[in-house]
Amino acid sequence: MFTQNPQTVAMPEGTYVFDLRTCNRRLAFNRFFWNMIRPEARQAFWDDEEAAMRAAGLDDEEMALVRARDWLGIVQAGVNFFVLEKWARVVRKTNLEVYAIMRGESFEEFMQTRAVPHAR
Amino acid sequence: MFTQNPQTVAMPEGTYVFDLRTCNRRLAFNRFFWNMIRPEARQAFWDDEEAAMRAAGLDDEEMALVRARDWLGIVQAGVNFFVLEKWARVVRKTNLEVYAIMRGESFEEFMQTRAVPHAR
Amino acid sequence: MARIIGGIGTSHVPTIGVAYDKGRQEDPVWAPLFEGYKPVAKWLAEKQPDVLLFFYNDHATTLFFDLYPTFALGVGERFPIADEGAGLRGLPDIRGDVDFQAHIGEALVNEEFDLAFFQNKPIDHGIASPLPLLWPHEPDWPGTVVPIAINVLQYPLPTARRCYRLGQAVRRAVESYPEDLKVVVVGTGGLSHQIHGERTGFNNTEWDLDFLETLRDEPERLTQLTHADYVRLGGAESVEQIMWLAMRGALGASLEEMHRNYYLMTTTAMTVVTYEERETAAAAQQREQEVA
Amino acid sequence: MARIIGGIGTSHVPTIGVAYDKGRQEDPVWAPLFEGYKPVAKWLAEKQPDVLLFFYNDHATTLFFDLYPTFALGVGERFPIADEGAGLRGLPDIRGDVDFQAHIGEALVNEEFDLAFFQNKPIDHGIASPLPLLWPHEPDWPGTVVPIAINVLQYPLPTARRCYRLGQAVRRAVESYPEDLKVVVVGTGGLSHQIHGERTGFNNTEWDLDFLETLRDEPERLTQLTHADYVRLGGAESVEQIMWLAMRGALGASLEEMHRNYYLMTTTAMTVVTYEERETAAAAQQREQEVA
Ligand SMILES: [Fe+3]
Ligand SMILES: [Fe+3]
Repeated sequence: MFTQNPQTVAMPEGTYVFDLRTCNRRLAFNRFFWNMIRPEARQAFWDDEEAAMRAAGLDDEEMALVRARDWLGIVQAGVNFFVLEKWARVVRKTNLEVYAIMRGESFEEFMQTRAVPHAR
Repeated sequence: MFTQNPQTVAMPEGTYVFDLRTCNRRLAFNRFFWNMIRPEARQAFWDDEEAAMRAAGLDDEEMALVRARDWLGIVQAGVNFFVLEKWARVVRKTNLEVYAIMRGESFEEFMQTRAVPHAR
Repeated sequence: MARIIGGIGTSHVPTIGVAYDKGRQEDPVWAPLFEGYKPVAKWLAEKQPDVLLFFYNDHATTLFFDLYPTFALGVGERFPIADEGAGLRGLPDIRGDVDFQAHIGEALVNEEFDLAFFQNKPIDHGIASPLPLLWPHEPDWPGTVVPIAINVLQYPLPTARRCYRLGQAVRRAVESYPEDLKVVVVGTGGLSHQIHGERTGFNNTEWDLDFLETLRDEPERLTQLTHADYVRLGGAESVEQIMWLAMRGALGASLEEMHRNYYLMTTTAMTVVTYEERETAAAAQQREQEVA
Repeated sequence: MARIIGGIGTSHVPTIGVAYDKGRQEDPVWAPLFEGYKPVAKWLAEKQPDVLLFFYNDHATTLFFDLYPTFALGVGERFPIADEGAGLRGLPDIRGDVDFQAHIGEALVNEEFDLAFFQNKPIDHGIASPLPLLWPHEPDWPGTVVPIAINVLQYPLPTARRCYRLGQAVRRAVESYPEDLKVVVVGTGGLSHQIHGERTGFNNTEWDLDFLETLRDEPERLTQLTHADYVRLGGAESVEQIMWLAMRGALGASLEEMHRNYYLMTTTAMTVVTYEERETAAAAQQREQEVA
């Protein structure tokens, strides 16, 4: 990569810039999660996860990340969180649960770091 | 309509401004023609014109314009020519033939007005 | 002539919508949030705006990255509320005024804002999360919405300065509409939060409060920050505060903050603020005194 | 540093593509068109640009009105050539350089151009009609394309001035790219034609030639015309000449017109022009003399 958007210089660690290059490289992977806004796509995933991934054209690495429910790995690979959270609904994870996983904490550990730990 | 885009003031006669309001009013009608870029939509139209129109949600006026092959009327109703020309391919009309019709001329009359009348 | 009668900044956390739909308004963990919106709803009920003009973002729901606009203005008489993966909510479609939307769009494009336009498409929690806390919806919403979606997801984002300028141009666009419409401008999103990567859970209340002061009194200073500055100060997803800057750009120089509620419950500093222009606030006070 | 080594203005009439595919290059009615492109193809073969940066329009093929951008920059390593209702053509996918495209996009957004971005989508006759007349394609295209689609279909269109400024900003964006790429900017569309309504068939050769002179020598004057002016002077669809203005904005003040072909056959004044910056043309001539 030859250039850098000056607006994104010095992003903090643990933050992943979703830019045009990332998007181009991972368009199918992002689309797979985005599709979950349609009931048919949710049903297809529930019916046959592997077939749904193949139909979406995921590569081997992407399929492995989905199988492993590797939320952080998926983000690091270049998926925008806002399509990922649609899939979280499909696999019955709340956002708070996904946040804990991305931080490498148990759900209870994570909630103890919050201002209102018993909030749900 | 309360306002007027100053860029479009004093458009010449026989010209139809396709703007946001027109588009909103005729979105389904425009989409019907736009769909003809897909082979399946072309086939569906060839198979059953009436069913294709109903599936696209056209209203009675729009269906009548299609049945009548009323090219000028379709434009006047608020269809952008660039989706209309996709349908021209489907009903095997060349653009030059459609131009003649919109001018209210026979094809030969129209071609006589051109710089190279025998061009095709 | 249409005119802007005030502004609102509000978070748009999707779980606000979930809690609303489940009727958790009195639940002790949620009450501090819902109570904080009551004065805003009351203010709107009194002011009776015809239009809420939203600077919001779509969260890759209606807009997918295969065609992603920097700014997108919605045109439609009705916008369904989107299914974001968990099914539909029981709210009526958002209402729109096509002629007013089209006028704003034409004015902005002629002022060299390169908008995309969407027609009749679903709107996600960027508007739908706070909307029922602002306006009643039975039997229907009391007014129409102009939705202006801003890209805060895929870099390059519009700069903070560009968003502020968009707001300034929106003010001119509103004021060039001949019908007497009362418009409240709304910026949604924020405040501090980060919800992806190892830095998830980042908050910064000090910065949030500093942002609110600066936004009210010296907004130009906030236009000098880069996106990385916003991310560093408030967390990656707090960059959506540039939508508050767009709202601020549509308001006058001197603002009265009529109401503020700030509630950091779990990961997002859920905030709502209402503004009136100081001249207007003073004039209103004077009118009240005269009546009394 | 990347740099712009010249510019091309060209019509993009879809029947050019049809005639090309049917091998009608020698057909007497088409030969005046195809002959006119030979010097352009030769010029490109000599100059060997790495990139053709197109200001073009999509004709409601890839972009439909449910989400319609003012400016849309394409990102992709490959763009298929679109099926516009008559099936596919036998041409290879257009090639792209994602990093260069992304750089141009970032630079433009940071300069307050509110682009939409599309990814890997088909490109229609706005580029595909003239492209095979400019570049060979066997076994593959010799370089990459940056496609910048401009709305010339749904009003409000970007103003002529905005398009010119887009071109100026594109020049700065190109010149801020560190890799040594040679870029030719291309504006497509026009010249005079109207192909809808009772006014279909309108042409105005006098205006076309006047436009070409003014574009070369005093382009700022053309930025003062409204869309209605373009429509009145050249026919409704000639408004796409604002894309030539974007190309012109990316070039220097003083231009040499290296080649021009103008052929009004039926309804569109099919035109192709190549430009070099005068300094460059002079420098090239001098170099040639030194070699001789
Ligand atoms: Fe958000
Ligand atoms: Fe065209």
